[in-house]
Amino acid sequence: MEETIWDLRTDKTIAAIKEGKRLDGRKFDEYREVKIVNDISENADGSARVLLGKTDVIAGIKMVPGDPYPDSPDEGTISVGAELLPLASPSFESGPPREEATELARVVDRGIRESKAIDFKKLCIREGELVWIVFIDVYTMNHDGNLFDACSIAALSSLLKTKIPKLEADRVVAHEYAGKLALARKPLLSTFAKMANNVVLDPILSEEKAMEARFSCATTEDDCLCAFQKGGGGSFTESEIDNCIDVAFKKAKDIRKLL
Amino acid sequence: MEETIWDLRTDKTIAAIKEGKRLDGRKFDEYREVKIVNDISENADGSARVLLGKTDVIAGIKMVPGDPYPDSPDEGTISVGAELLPLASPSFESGPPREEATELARVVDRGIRESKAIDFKKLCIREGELVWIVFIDVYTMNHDGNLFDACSIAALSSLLKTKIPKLEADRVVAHEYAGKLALARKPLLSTFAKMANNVVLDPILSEEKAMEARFSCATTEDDCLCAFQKGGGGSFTESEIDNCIDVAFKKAKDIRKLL
Amino acid sequence: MEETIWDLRTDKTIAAIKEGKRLDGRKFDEYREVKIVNDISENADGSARVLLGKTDVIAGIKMVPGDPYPDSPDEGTISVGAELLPLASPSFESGPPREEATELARVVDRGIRESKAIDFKKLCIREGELVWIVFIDVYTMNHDGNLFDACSIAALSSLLKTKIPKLEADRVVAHEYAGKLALARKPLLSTFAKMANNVVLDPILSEEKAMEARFSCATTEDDCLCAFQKGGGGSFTESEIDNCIDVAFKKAKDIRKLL
Amino acid sequence: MKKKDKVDYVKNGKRLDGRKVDELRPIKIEAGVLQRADGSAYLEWGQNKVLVAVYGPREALPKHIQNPYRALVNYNYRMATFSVPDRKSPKPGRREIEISKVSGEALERAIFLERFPNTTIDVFVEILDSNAGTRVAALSAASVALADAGIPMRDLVSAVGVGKAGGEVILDLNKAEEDAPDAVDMPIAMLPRTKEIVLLQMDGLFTKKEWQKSMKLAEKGCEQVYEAQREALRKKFLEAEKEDKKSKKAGDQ
Amino acid sequence: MKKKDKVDYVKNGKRLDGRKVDELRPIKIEAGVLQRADGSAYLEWGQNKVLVAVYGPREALPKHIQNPYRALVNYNYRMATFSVPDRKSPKPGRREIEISKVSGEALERAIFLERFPNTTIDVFVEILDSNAGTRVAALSAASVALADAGIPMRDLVSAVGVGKAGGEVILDLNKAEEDAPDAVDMPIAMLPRTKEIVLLQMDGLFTKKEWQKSMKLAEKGCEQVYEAQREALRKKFLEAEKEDKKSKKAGDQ
Amino acid sequence: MKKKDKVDYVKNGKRLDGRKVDELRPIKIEAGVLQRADGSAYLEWGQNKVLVAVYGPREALPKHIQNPYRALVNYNYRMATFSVPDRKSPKPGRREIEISKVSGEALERAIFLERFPNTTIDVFVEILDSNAGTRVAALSAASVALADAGIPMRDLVSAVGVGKAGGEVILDLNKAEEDAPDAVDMPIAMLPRTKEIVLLQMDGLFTKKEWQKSMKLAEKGCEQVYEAQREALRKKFLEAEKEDKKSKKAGDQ
Repeated sequence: MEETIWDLRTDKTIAAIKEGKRLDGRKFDEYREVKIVNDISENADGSARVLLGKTDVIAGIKMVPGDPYPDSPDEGTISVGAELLPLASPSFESGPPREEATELARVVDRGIRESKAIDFKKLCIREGELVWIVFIDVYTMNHDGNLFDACSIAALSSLLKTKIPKLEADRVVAHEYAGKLALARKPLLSTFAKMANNVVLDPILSEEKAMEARFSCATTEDDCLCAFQKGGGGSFTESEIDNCIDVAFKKAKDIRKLL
Repeated sequence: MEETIWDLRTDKTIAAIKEGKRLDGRKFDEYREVKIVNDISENADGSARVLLGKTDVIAGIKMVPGDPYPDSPDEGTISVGAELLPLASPSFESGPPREEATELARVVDRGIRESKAIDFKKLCIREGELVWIVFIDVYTMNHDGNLFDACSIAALSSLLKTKIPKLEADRVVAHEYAGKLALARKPLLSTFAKMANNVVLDPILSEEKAMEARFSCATTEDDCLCAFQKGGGGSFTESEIDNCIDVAFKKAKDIRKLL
Repeated sequence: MEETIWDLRTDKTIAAIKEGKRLDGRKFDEYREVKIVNDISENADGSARVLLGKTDVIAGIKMVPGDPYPDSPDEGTISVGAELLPLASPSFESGPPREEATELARVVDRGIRESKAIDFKKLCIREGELVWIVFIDVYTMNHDGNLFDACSIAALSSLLKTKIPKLEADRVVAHEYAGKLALARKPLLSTFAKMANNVVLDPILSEEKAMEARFSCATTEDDCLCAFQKGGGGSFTESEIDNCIDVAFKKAKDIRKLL
Repeated sequence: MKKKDKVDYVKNGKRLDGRKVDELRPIKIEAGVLQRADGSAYLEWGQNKVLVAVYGPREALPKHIQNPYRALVNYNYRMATFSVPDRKSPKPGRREIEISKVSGEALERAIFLERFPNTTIDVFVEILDSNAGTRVAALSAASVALADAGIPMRDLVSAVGVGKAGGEVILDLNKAEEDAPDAVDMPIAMLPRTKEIVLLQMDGLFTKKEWQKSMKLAEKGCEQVYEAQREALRKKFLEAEKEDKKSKKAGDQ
Repeated sequence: MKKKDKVDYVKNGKRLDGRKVDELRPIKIEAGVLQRADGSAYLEWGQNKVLVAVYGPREALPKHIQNPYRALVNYNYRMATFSVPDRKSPKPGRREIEISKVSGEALERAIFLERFPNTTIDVFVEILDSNAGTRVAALSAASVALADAGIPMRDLVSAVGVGKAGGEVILDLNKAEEDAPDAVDMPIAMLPRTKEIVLLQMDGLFTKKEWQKSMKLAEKGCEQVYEAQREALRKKFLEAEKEDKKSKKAGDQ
Repeated sequence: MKKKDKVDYVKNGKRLDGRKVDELRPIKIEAGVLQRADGSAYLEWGQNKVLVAVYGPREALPKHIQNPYRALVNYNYRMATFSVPDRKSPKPGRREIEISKVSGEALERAIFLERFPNTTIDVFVEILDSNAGTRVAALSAASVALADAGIPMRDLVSAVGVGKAGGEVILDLNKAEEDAPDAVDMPIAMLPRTKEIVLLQMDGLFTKKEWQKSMKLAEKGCEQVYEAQREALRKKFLEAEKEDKKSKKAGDQ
């Protein structure tokens, strides 16, 4: 029965798009309202809850001292995990991360990593021995479409608030901090859905169900592109992508103001 | 068909309980016969097979040198595992531990750990470097009800016989021993089943199938309570629990004499 | 439907065997044509692709510095993995190794290990600290019967070409080598299938589907037996095994010439 | 954390955080916070933060797990990796599995399961921040989420932690108290109207006297939790009524 | 590997390995190399070596995953343990899972999926040797294997890597180039006839100008890949024809 | 354990533990030791201790694994964590998986599988203590448990280890002998009446002569195991008869 409901909604969504409209009244290049609540967890070194319309996600940071990779003994690293919690949707089951969660985690990871927002050399504690690993975990609480951008905002917002734990004998002292994590850039993801030969920003769930293809693009405040991800069984033309990039630069700027 | 058999037996069990009787003729606060055979495995550092009526379980101890936890550098630890072997029941399948096995292991663990029977500081070999980890593994061989108490007796009995391996260059020398494991207390679990507004000690399998709720209580010889666990979809009143505690103190004393 | 096809082919196979023939025209003690291509992967330290008729497998070697076992501080070791890739057969699914893959890996492992072809002491880098682990991974590309022998040839052929990586500060320098891996012997597996009271060497897939039992025997060039493995639900007589051993010695000699 | 040598966990009737022995940390519950779940609740209890979603009754799958006489309760307690002082592995641990089992069983008594044969009621709990007492916080939030989902219940389940620190029997231990060398931790859940005990666990060394004393505190604590739960549902109900009126005025969209 | 201080990735119009900025490494594709698969292909692209097998359309199992409107594409990209400089764990990693997902989606547009309801088309990829660009190599080989399996397609999918090293936008980066401190890596796949983009990923810092420049190179690269793919299929077709004639002469066996 | 420099594994016709070259360690088998299994056996063989339970023939599930022509044999060999000198991980290892496979296949020839289409016969083995030769001990116990379950069989399966230590071919190696530098270990299982070989594995360097010599010992060993197996079943049968008479006298309960 749920399937039938979505089929009907898909028809409505497509019909609206063809008339240049979206079911929730937004323009094609408009984000839903973004709400950010920081520091939602005291045990996290940084955390944020982000509402993108009704899409609701949480990100939390833990900085953990660990071994450096042998081929970069003077660099720390980041590790992004994503869980599609069953709280978020009747169709998510609990269990090991599925490929959707893997893709989500890796796209959020790349946006941050490739922008060089975090200087991995500054995460070195003692060369060849001890470095910081920045664990970024995002959880979905309510899924009404575009988890990518919601998680990207939550991850960046958490990182901007992240405090570096105090170390004693190479162990973290709970709830004591030695400073703040420095971010060189503020990368943000912007995600588009294509359907009926139109491309819309920030798809809601019904649009995701109707879409043929998805394109995400991470941008920085200094006009760099730092990550792309195309998904879905359809295709984009080069000029569609070109246009998405322009919208992404512009709209990410607006969201950056909220951070 | 097996289901039907159990339904009939449940009816019989309930009918008997209502008349103040149990199908196997025991009193409500009576244990089945307990048989303990120690040292059933030479490769174990301590071991025991326990028959509680027809319920048949085995426990074995391995003491393994390992790293201390960073926050307790001068303490060893225990680790309890439980496997519901498919030998024990046609309805157990082989495979990874299910939630029943997890609960069983954790309840046995808490009875021992919380009683402070084992002084973790005495398990320290070299502070911050090497400590003893006491692996306690229990296996079910035949399941005729009340695996909790049978495993608790088997674990305690094994620990009482456990020899500490001899170490050479921080490695265990096979079949040579440096002493015995000291136990400060003898914690034992007593498990009760509630059905038709009555509470019985040491339920057999047909009583477990009929019961609404289960209560387990670990006691020590110096009149301490050290662990509780309520299970099952039903409820207990405070006075029922109060009574269970009194029975548990008394009956555990009897079993302690067999160790 | 696939089942039906195999049933018919089994009938044909058995009928032929009863007349002293094989469907592909070979004699009972004849191998299919063996083709060996070495060095198929530059990133491997040794590699080979082996065609045994249409059966197609690949082996690759990686030498990795690692910790010695505590009870043999001056010895390196080998580790054999086998994957029944779904490329090889419509009935293989991708996923974790099943028992067939486990048996295949372990039989290939034993043929090499037990022949003492590799002197584990020569794999020692620094006693008690660092030794070479020789990872041998075999992959099936096309399955037309007798994966055991194909993988055995591929593993041996890869080992014969294996170069020992150069180490710098205990880490492998990519694509630089310090010498060749020495092999003291050339063990090879020979596998037989029994059906309708006859025993044939190197069964093709249709013979494997028809066979009652399987026997494999690893031999060395100095007339030693170094591993046996019987499989399948049927049985062998002692004299059948005796005869298999004689054939194995003779036929492995022929294949050894191709290496 | 090194255990302190000598600490007075209660001094002049006050605990380390200023509470009285029978005083709960502040509780705040909100019902109906998630859009896609059938029912949901958000709870803050001291530093503890919990989000709960409920789905169902819906068809139990795979079919062979269905019970033709009643609904199954599937309770899933999980902690976010960042919700504890040392990062938790994302894989569910044995502690989470055990808590899920006993918490699910605790809810069974409260729900009219027999009305929904062959179905499952799924309760998903996520702990976002923690400081002792998360399982009772979760269970208290879960029964609000069940009510929010409109699932018919005998009563709410109200849960609280009780125990001992520094020789004193106290209500609702925080982490510092739970780390006392002689700490006893006893999570308990009741149906407040009948005082039926549906969850009871205990760790640590307790005399029977101390246990009896702690039961008194537990009952008192559950009553306060019950009040907070009902308050959250009242609020939700009033809001729903308001919305309903609004939408009636506006006509259906 | 320590990153080098200053490297000229392009000098006098030549790259470190002698290629021009818009030059692909040598490509060799062979169709129909495996007996039991419904379709297969072997591809060498520089040092990269890829084997692909295709099964299907065959019934999708378990039944509940079936789509009554179209075939599913199940793409499985795996690297052999020995195919990379440091031994890869045999367990599929997160990178392999992500590549499998986006590559399978990239193929969907090319296949007439709606003709095969309730089925699955399984594509299994094994990387035997690698040196940057394996995902585009695999995807290019996979569409040849699909054609070899006789699966009706709108067009082949042609894929190529493009990006930046040492400030220069270049086609088909090798590993040394991908390790440049300012490296950008952009795998892209197209339906060559319509230029529809079916796969697009990117890592690294790119200006929009650089991106536009790289798109030109990508289009050029895909055309060359397309030619190699069609050549492989022509060869296979001619061989099949020859075999066919031979077997007709010999009569059916 | 450091390997010893020079050991005489056989001296004046006696082995290190006093046995002759063709002498088994003491064997004790008991049938019908577990209540809930359809059949069971407990075996002690030297230090080895094995418990086996058999269930079936029962419906094979899930249905798609059913064979309409015969019963399946599912053999599960596991070692308790404490049954070996170094603690074994509770997770089944590759050795246990391989032994389970070949042991299950060894039993197939003995059982009239074709009489029980679509069913499975499940054999669960737990090793409680070990000292070389556990797989043959388990297999010998398993066929007693199968007989105890009343499963119709051609013959029992009798199994024994044979091999070489210090240049001598010997029967039923213990751990010290298996650790000899030149050790050969050959587990073998037969149907004693027909001498059909149903399990045969071998590790180590053997000449063909040595193999032939070892086969003689193996046959002799299997005969003794066979006698112990039949003795266990006779005892069980007599006891069952006694019980039967008793219960007839007492009337049905």
